[in-house]
Amino acid sequence: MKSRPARRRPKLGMTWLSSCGGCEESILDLGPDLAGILGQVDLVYWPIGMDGRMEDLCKVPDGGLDAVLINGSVRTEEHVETAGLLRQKARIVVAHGSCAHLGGVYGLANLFSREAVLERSYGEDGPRLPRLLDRVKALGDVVKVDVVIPGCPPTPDRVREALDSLIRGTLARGAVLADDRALCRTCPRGETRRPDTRIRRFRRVHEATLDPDLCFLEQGIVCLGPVTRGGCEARCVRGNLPCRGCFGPVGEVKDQGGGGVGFLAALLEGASEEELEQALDGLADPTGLLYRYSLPSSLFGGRNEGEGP
Amino acid sequence: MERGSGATQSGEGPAVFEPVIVAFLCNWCACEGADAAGRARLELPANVRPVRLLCSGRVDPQHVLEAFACGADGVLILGCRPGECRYREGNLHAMKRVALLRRLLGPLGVETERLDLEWVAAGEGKRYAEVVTGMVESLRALGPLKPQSASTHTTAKAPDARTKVEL
Amino acid sequence: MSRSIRIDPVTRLEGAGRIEIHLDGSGNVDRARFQVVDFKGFETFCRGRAAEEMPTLTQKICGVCPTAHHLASVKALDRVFAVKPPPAARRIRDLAYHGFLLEDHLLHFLVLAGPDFLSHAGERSLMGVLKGPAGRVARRLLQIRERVRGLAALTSGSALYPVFGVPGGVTRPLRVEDVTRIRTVSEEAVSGAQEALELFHDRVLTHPLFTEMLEAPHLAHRTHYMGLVDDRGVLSVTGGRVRVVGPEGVVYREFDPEAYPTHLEERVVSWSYMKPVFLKAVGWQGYTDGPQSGVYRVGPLARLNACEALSTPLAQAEAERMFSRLGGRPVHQTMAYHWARLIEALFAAERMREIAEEGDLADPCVRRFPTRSAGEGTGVCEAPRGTLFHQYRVGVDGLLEDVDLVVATQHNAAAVCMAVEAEARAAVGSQGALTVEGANRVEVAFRAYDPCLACASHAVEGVEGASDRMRVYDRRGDPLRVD
Amino acid sequence: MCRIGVYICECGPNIGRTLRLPALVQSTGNLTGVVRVRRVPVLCGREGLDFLGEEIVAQGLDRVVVAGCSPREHESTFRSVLERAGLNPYMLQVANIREQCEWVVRDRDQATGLARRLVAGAVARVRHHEPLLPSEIAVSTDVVVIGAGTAGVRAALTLAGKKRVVHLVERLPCVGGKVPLYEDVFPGMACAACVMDPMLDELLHHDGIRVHLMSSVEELLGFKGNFTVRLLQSPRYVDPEACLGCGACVEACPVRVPDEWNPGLAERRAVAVPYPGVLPSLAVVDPRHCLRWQGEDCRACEEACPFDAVRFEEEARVQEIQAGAVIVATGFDLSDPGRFPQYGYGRLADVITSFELERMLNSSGPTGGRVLRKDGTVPGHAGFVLCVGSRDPRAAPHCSEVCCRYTLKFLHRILAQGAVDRATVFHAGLHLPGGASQDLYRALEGNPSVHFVRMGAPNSAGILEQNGSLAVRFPDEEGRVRSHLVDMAILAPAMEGASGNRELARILHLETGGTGFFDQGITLLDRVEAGREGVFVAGCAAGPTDILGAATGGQAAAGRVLSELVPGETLRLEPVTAGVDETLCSGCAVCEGLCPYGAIERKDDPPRIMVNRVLCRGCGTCAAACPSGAVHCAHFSDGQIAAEVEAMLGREDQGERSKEKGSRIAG
Repeated sequence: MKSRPARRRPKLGMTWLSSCGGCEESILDLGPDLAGILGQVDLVYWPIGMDGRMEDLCKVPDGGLDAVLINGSVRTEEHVETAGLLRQKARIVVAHGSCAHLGGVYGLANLFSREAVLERSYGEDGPRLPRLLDRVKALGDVVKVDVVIPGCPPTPDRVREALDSLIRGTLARGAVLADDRALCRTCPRGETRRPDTRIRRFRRVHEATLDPDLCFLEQGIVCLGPVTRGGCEARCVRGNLPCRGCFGPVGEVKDQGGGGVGFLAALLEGASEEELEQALDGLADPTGLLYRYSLPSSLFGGRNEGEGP
Repeated sequence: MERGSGATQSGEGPAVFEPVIVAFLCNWCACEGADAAGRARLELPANVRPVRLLCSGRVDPQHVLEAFACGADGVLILGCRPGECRYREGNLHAMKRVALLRRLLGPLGVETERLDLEWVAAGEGKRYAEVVTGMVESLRALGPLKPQSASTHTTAKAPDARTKVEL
Repeated sequence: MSRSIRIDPVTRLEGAGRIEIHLDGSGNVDRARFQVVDFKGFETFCRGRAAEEMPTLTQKICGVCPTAHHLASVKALDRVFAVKPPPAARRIRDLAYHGFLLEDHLLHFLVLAGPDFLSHAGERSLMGVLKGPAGRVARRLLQIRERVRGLAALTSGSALYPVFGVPGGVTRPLRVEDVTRIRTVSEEAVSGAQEALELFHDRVLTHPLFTEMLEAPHLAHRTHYMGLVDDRGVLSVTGGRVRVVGPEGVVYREFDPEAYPTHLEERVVSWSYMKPVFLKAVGWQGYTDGPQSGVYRVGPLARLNACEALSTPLAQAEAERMFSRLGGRPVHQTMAYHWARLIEALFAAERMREIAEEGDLADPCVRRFPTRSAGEGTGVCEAPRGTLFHQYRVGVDGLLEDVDLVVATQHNAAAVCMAVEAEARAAVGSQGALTVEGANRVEVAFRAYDPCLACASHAVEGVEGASDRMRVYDRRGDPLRVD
Repeated sequence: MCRIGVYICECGPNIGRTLRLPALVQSTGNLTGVVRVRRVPVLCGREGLDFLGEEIVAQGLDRVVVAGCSPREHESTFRSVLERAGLNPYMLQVANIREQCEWVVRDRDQATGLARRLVAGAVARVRHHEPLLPSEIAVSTDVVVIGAGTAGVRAALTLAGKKRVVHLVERLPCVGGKVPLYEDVFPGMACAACVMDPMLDELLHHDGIRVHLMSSVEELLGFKGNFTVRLLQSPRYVDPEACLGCGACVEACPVRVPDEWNPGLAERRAVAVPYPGVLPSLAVVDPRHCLRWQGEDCRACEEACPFDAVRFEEEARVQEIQAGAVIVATGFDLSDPGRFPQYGYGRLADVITSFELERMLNSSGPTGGRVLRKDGTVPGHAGFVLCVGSRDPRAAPHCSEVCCRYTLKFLHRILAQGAVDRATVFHAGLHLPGGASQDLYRALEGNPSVHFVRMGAPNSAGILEQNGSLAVRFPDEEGRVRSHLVDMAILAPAMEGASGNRELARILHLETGGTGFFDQGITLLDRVEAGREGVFVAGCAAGPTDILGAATGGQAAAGRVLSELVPGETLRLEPVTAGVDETLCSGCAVCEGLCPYGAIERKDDPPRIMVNRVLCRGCGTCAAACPSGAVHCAHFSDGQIAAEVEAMLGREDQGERSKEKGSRIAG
């Protein structure tokens, strides 16, 4: 991309796999700027915003798209095919949003087995309904991903950054368009965190008075800020709810749940198993909480044994 | 015994499931305890893969997850007895992590018995032998770790409850 | 030889869907189906999750209407934990919700459906709208939408992702200076909604395709209609009772939201991951309309048909205008959804303006605390696309034991299929082929409903816990006996 | 690309009986990066070590795996070989196939299988090893001496004599400890002031010695050569530059409280010059009693001071000192005989302690050197009760060393000045080491006014009031209870560690024994070892000793410091420590609360943490808890551990994966 002539309008595709549409909103929320940005690209494929069919996409030569933004997790065989097709067509594949990046919220379905009944209800008899995979996957599990825009959904500014650098020809492979460091670094409450605080029993959001100025961990409420990449503008914290981890883990942390256990355990008060169990009783559903957005890409929860090719 | 979860012929009897256990050993106590077991020529199962660390407090939850992800059927963390940690409280931090990790792993289908934390002092070769043998036995009874188990919240219905739908 | 034509993906709607048109041996349309080809499984994987996380978890069902799920969820939790939010919290929720309703309707008008009628020649997209004759107004409407979404940062944390609902209230009060801004933006919103309606009258109501489809008999379905009303029978989008009116406009049923499982029934179909819903007492008669069919509709037009009036003067006047133009209440023409949607946008803007003046918006008391730790609860609201139900059962550990969700697109699913099939017959004709324009006409037919497929794919059908209100049907739509 | 050599030691006859070594050699040769596998009969012998060194060079190895005995036996030996062969010593990994395989697994196939995994783990791990260099750090040769008694002062002067900067920290407002309060000292009956004053004078005027009075150590951070000592100095409320110790303020003060310097004997004012002849001679305000702190607006002393030296506005001061070593010389306290009610101390008027007698005998003391009963009369018969608490396993198990000798000193003094007519010493065996003590004893032997009476056991006497006199009762050696009447009883209480020792031990991370002395590090050949590198103990802080012993201890501790911390020399730090990748750290400070050594510090703006490598011991608890993966642990990195685990589980081919950053993208 580096030596690309500046004037040519880059060819762009944007689409969704198993998605909620929030990532599309993150594009539409560019608001009045949207027109200007879209005016500088050659938008080839964007189901939510323009006409265009799969067959049109198939006609694009391989590598004919400069970039494609794919949001949503990979849930069906058709998603695998679509992702593969787009990978073929695009020079740069951007995982847009938590689902494509980490597997996303729908990955919590991986806590449950896909039962045969589903297969029977929707399987071979039905008119070509795409077959569900055994488990939800992240985009990176099925195709090579070049750039990540984290977030559920990403902030419009991050999308703008991606599109701007595409237009300028500076969208670099390997980029993660968010902060390099955890949310605490930019959290408005970061300075209220004290290192020696210990939690005797975690408190749940609906039981607790929520001090709008004090670090949630200081209030005994689980906040995933320490184990989550910053760059979200601390939306949840500013809304007075704790971080739930949608930007995914930082840098070298492979597993958000494991990283979460590491720091939450450090905050626990208690010198005996009984005391620790008591402290943890206030921590509802740690698995669903720590892997809220990243179960499919986690070390153990994401492993794919027993799955067909 | 070569690869992860497998079964070997034990003598002439039926195939016995041989679990593979990753054991994280504190350099100052459990490692020495394991050596003491060796010096005493105690008999130990070959199922344990020891990893030497300076302190049980070094065990990152991700190391445990990595071990399970790579096919370990069990993970054992062995540290100094409470109050005897060379680094004061590393063993206590290990205990906290294990308590929370067990809760994290439960819904992923990892039974509590598959992750254990025990104290073994430097001279306690016999205790080391008992701990690892005990874990091997309990995992033999439990069987191999399944990749994913249905959550306890799933009340599975018989698959033939709905055989046809509108076409 | 039968064969089928596929429109894949359908565009300018929320979520992944496609249309399968089956042709018989002679090339005529045998059947057309609107398929939801994605699947999420919320009803399953929410089990075992912490109850208080539901408002921010279930809103991931839909990124276009997260606020609707957030509100339905938090209202369900109010019931679960038996706590009534203080007045200021209720006002903040209402304010956020009406703002959301307005901007969501504007989105549909400008980005999804609008391009069919407002575009610069051939380029059916937002870009085409902006380049076209309506460009100036569209730009202004985009700006207003932006400002209304900006308000969400004050009321609900973020429009992309509301983070303000907790059982018993909201996470934080409004500041006095916020209230001033809310008033200003509300005024702009009212005038914006009026401009949108003017544009609709000028450009859409006069558009030949629109006019043709509005008047096409095959796109007028005499179905039941459902919507939420208050105790005076006036439209109430954030709560109230569920009213169903028959094709003649007579009230057929009115019930409390938590009773919805008694009145509505989900069907499982093999060709879609969506479960269509019908009126249980009327029964399933297939994809057909009339008083004997359990097919009913929800959403803007259904709401106007179901309620007796709108509480705000400008919107009420515009509603009367629509009814008089289209032959009186209830209006059955599918394309009238567009009109009703903009009337509702005006209503939402007016309500914002009213709420901004009601009581003390900056009252710091915005939370009450749970009075019990477990229980059951139903939350309901009128999502932009129709009535949304969240029903939870929470165990003593505060974790979800059972989750049931019924979303707008499920209610409308049968009607959407009817519209798609009817328009497909018209578009395919006897040539057995579908042109690009023809395909778009089929899409125009369903876009009227603004279906949200992200929402519709929330359930893991039949994986487990199939409730007794779920039935299995054979090809004719008869319930199957399970041995 | 790595070039790994794997050396399988047969350990003489020890390895290979169960293990099938040929199979192990074969499978090892297939491992990624392995270019050489050799069996060696005895690798740790001279020949083996030479062979290993030659191999490294000849084969151009960059990493070595030794499969053999426990790394605790020879890891350091092999590291030296690597170093001599030009490799970094940390490019070694030892697979323990002896204690943890050969010796414990009976089945040959199983043992061989396990050994393969152990070696595969070691090979995978060593691929991720990085060269580590011990760092050399500059050291401070300044010394903090805690306690300005005999031992502390001698230590300070010794150190200062070799141009070391000494910070002498004393919690009292004066220097010298207890000796200046005495009249004379055994064994030569030298005048205490004459002995001490010149030394204290030198101390107070020495350029190299900073005396911090009314100060205590609040925190000790760091390591030998690099301590940071935080001092808290309480306010004197008197300007030492202006005050001459004239006592005008004392006269003016309206408050009277018991005088700690003369317990049971005198009162003092709320502003006081501690005792006559005190050094430095300065007044000090006692805020616990001064009316100003009781809410009254008294300015009597301020108004009386001819030099305007009173400073009510003074505040406590915190000071941080960098030092290379710390000498603990906190001395002793006499235990409270009130703990043993049978002695009647505190209840019977004329039962006093040896320290009270010292003060009475002091010619500038409260009685001007006269021995008086509480009613003001002169006692005819004085009884000295030894071993009050000492040598009793239920109280102080130790012998307090000096009681017998100072009792002889008292006898000489009171008889010489005719203070009493008669004296009886109740003892359980006299402890009189050295020739001078024996001379003292012999000089008293024929004196008819002095009686030595032997008790059956230490700490076994009791005192009752009997007709206006005191009856000292005790079982004799035959177990018969005996009773002697005296007019005044002087108790010799056990010495115990100074009252602040336990708190100081916590701050210094030392341990104290049961009687509060810092005696836990002492060995047969070392009486100044405190149990922590760079910290030494001197004088009575290490246990009871006499003045000479205290002075010697101070000099000994100073000698150790002088030999261990030499200006211009550096200190070698082990490289296995934690470090922070600042590009990843969010400053969440989770790690900070975990470090047992205070090695982690949070910095603001931008928020981030720093690891002090001097304090860090490499345990890795911080790295395990870091939610950003920003804390790295040298030689125990996540990548190294993951590679070892994966390879041990049969996935060595994925070892490289753990090296990648952000493996979810561009994988």
